[in-house]
Amino acid sequence: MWEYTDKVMEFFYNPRNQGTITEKQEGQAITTGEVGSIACGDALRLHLKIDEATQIILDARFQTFGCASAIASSSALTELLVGKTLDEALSLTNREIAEFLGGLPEEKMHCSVMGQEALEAAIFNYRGIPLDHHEDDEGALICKCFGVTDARIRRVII
Amino acid sequence: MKDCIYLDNNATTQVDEEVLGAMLPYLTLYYGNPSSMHTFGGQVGSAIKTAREQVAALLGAEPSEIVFTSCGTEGDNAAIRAALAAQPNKRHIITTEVEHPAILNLCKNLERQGYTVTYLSVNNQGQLDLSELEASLTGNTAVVSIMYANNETGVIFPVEQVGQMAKEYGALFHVDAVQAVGKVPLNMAESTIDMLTLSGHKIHAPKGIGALYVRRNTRFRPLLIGGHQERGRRAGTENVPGIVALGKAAELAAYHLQYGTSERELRDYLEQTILTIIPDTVLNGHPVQRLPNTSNIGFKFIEGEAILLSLNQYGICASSGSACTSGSLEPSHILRAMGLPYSVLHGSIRFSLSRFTTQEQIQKVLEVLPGIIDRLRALSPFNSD
Amino acid sequence: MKDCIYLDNNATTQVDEEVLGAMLPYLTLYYGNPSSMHTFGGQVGSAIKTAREQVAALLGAEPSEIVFTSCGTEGDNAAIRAALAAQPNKRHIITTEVEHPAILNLCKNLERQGYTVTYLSVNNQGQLDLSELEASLTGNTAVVSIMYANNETGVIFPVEQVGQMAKEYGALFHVDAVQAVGKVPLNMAESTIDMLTLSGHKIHAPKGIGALYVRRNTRFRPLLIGGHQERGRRAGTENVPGIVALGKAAELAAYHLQYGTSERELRDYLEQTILTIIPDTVLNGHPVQRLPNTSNIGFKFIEGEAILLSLNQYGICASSGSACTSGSLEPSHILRAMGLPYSVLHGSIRFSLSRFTTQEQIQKVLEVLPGIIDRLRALSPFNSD
Ligand SMILES: Cc1ncc(COP(=O)(O)O)c(C=O)c1O
Ligand SMILES: Cc1ncc(COP(=O)(O)O)c(C=O)c1O
Ligand code: FES
Ligand code: FES
Repeated sequence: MWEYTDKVMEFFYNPRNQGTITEKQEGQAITTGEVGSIACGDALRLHLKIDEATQIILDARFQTFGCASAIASSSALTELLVGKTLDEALSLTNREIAEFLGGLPEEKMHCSVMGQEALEAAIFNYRGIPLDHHEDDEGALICKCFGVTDARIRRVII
Repeated sequence: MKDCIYLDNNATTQVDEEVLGAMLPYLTLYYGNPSSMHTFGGQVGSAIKTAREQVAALLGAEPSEIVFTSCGTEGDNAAIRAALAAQPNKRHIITTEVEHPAILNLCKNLERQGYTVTYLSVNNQGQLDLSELEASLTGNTAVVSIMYANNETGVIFPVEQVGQMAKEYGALFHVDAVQAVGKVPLNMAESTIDMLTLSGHKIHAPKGIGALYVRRNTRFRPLLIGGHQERGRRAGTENVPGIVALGKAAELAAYHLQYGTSERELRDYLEQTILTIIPDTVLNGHPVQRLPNTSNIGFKFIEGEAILLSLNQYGICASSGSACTSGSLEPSHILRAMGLPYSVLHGSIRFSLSRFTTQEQIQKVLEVLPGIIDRLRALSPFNSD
Repeated sequence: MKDCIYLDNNATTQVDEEVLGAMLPYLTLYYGNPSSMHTFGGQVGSAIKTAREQVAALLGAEPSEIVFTSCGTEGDNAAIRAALAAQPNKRHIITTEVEHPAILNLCKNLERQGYTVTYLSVNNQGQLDLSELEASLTGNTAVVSIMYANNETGVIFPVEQVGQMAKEYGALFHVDAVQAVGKVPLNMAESTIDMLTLSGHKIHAPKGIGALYVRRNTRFRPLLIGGHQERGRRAGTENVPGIVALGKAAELAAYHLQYGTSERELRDYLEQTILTIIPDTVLNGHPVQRLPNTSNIGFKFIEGEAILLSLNQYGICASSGSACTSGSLEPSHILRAMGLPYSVLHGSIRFSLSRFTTQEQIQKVLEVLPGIIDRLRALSPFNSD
């Protein structure tokens, strides 16, 4: 059995900021980042509303297909993002997402990686930077559904 | 946990109160070692004898054909190893892709030791293709090992047909009946099965006890070597309370098999209602060739663990995949072998009932499940289209 | 059987009431499968964790070094097989002539599979000759397996000296401590032992549970292959009630080891009195290097079974030889290995006490025993001189 913290459970049962963003005002931009697929068993679509002048994230919404910790991590991510500039957001690590939730079981750390990658994707989309697909990853697959390797996780966590 | 709604009986079952009553004296007063010479040991010996008869009766076997083990895994391991040890010149094993890890992982291990293993495939309803079996059998086949019924889908294999074919090629025939025993009638006296595994904790006996049926005159080599317990077929001081419990559990299982329980009706009601009122749901496994207590249902576009955890909030216990693989992150090897689409693979839940399951419990599940599925689908990026 | 005088605690022990109390909830309310994801399974998982810590504490080991098994025999078999599988190029085993059948019969079996086995001899007090060990060790020795204390005589081997020598030759070192655990203090943290076997039913836990200590970083291969239980070192659904019971039994054993019991005094009183008041009696085994609960006494000119049966008449349970060989008619292989004269070999009785043995019980034995011996000797043709 996974040992989830109360906060993970709370964010799973009552997730904040689920859904999409469709409406924006002048001077604002909406961008979306996606990772995963139904084949992997995990997928996250992250929507951000950005104030173009200040580069501050005004709103963040998520849609997640995945396990309880994936859902909780996505929701936690959106909570962490609002009010940050894009640069601040980019320095956010998956470890901070996990810490915000009071920790994740080791086997579930990769669920928070997904949030970080979706964020990267959303911001890169907004900035028009092509995405690095981490195709150079080596090492044993530890989460076949998501295709994250050992090496990659270590890189992200540390 | 009295008021927990336990629909995970293929993982393990509650100990029947009568079973507990039968075993308790052997945890207290009658603690003698059955191998001891004094009266104290002797009393215990006769309790084991009775239990052996009870287990034999459930299987339609002779008491001397029953070997007590510590679990289903031990039975499976012992059977395969015995079959190989008894026929050192044969180096080929046939099994299926959907076996329990107790067989699959053992076979993978044996491959590394130079054995060749054929893993028979299943179709999208979880059924074997007997012509594939026919094509795989050779004079070099030491043992054919298939499960009677699948732990995740409940799909039942055509055991006697498989046994018939195995015999034609002189192969030993082992059946992992851990999920079938107590749920379908068995009669070893008229079977092609040489060895059959069962596990106590799946039939309302406690964990830590099981049995292996070994047909009379089958050449056998013990997995555990030591003292002469179990007529030399399984060394180690006998788990007397466990054995007595398994005997009683077998007796009760035989009774309920004959006089019936409401398991099947409740299962059908649960299954039909879910498939009817919740959209994008599918039944996994053959609808008819199946255990009466098991229902494996795919909920498209959402993920199994999230469903389980939500059910758990209401005190409902079910599972995705088998208990021993649910710790891993991979989708069930069984559903994958059936070639199910990804949308189903990740969102499948097994409900497994027992004779203790009630109408009220099923009703409660049906009340909360649609809301859970709705909520998770609303969170899912794949549902908006 | 409450008023039976049970002096056969090396065969098996009664379940401590506290142990029963600890395990009962896991036979009733908490029946979940620890591998299951729902809360119901999780609760059970934490009970196993506690038990693992309790067993580790008794041994001075780390919890991660404890693997739960079904009995001592399984532990012994698993240890030897793991040692061989981990070092496929080494084909030599060293053990002793006085091991339990769980080691001896396994070794005989392995000889048939091409392994070479050295069986170290013992002197007439049941002790090893370390120079014989030294002479037997080679770089080809995969494992040295000796018992900590002998089940029939209680004689204790110089385990750490043996381990030191085994290490020098790069051999793995296994110790069958089934009889020693709970009777002598152990500290794996400062030991040369790589693997150590214990069995629950010898320390007031029920039958059907045991443990194998496996030192961290020891290369290990599971005997039972299947699911990922016990971190991949022993597949099969965990015997949760048994594990919880073993944990509690270990905790109690540690307590009694520290704060003492009257076992040793009672044993000494029984032994001294018998040797003093009954003529032609001898103590078998070294008088000092010995477990505190065991006394093996030879009554010359009469036969063991007749003594046992007479004792049984008074509700006194003792044994001749170990439980699992006493079904056979041969005199104990252990006493034979000690080279005892025939007059002693056939008339030796093992009295083995526990912390539940009372002064009154010992008194009762001492009251009836002289009469029994007299009567049998009067019947014996060897006594007329
Ligand atoms: C020294 C020794 N080793 C191993 C065993 C076997 O233990 P079990 O009966 O639990 O398999 C015993 C007791 O029977 C024993 O005394
Ligand atoms: C089909 C099947 N075989 C074998 C086993 C293994 O049984 P046990 O857990 O008692 O070792 C199980 C259950 O876990 C099973 O479902
Ligand atoms: S995202 Fe949680 S298991 Fe893969
Ligand atoms: S005379 Fe009875 S055992 Fe030999």
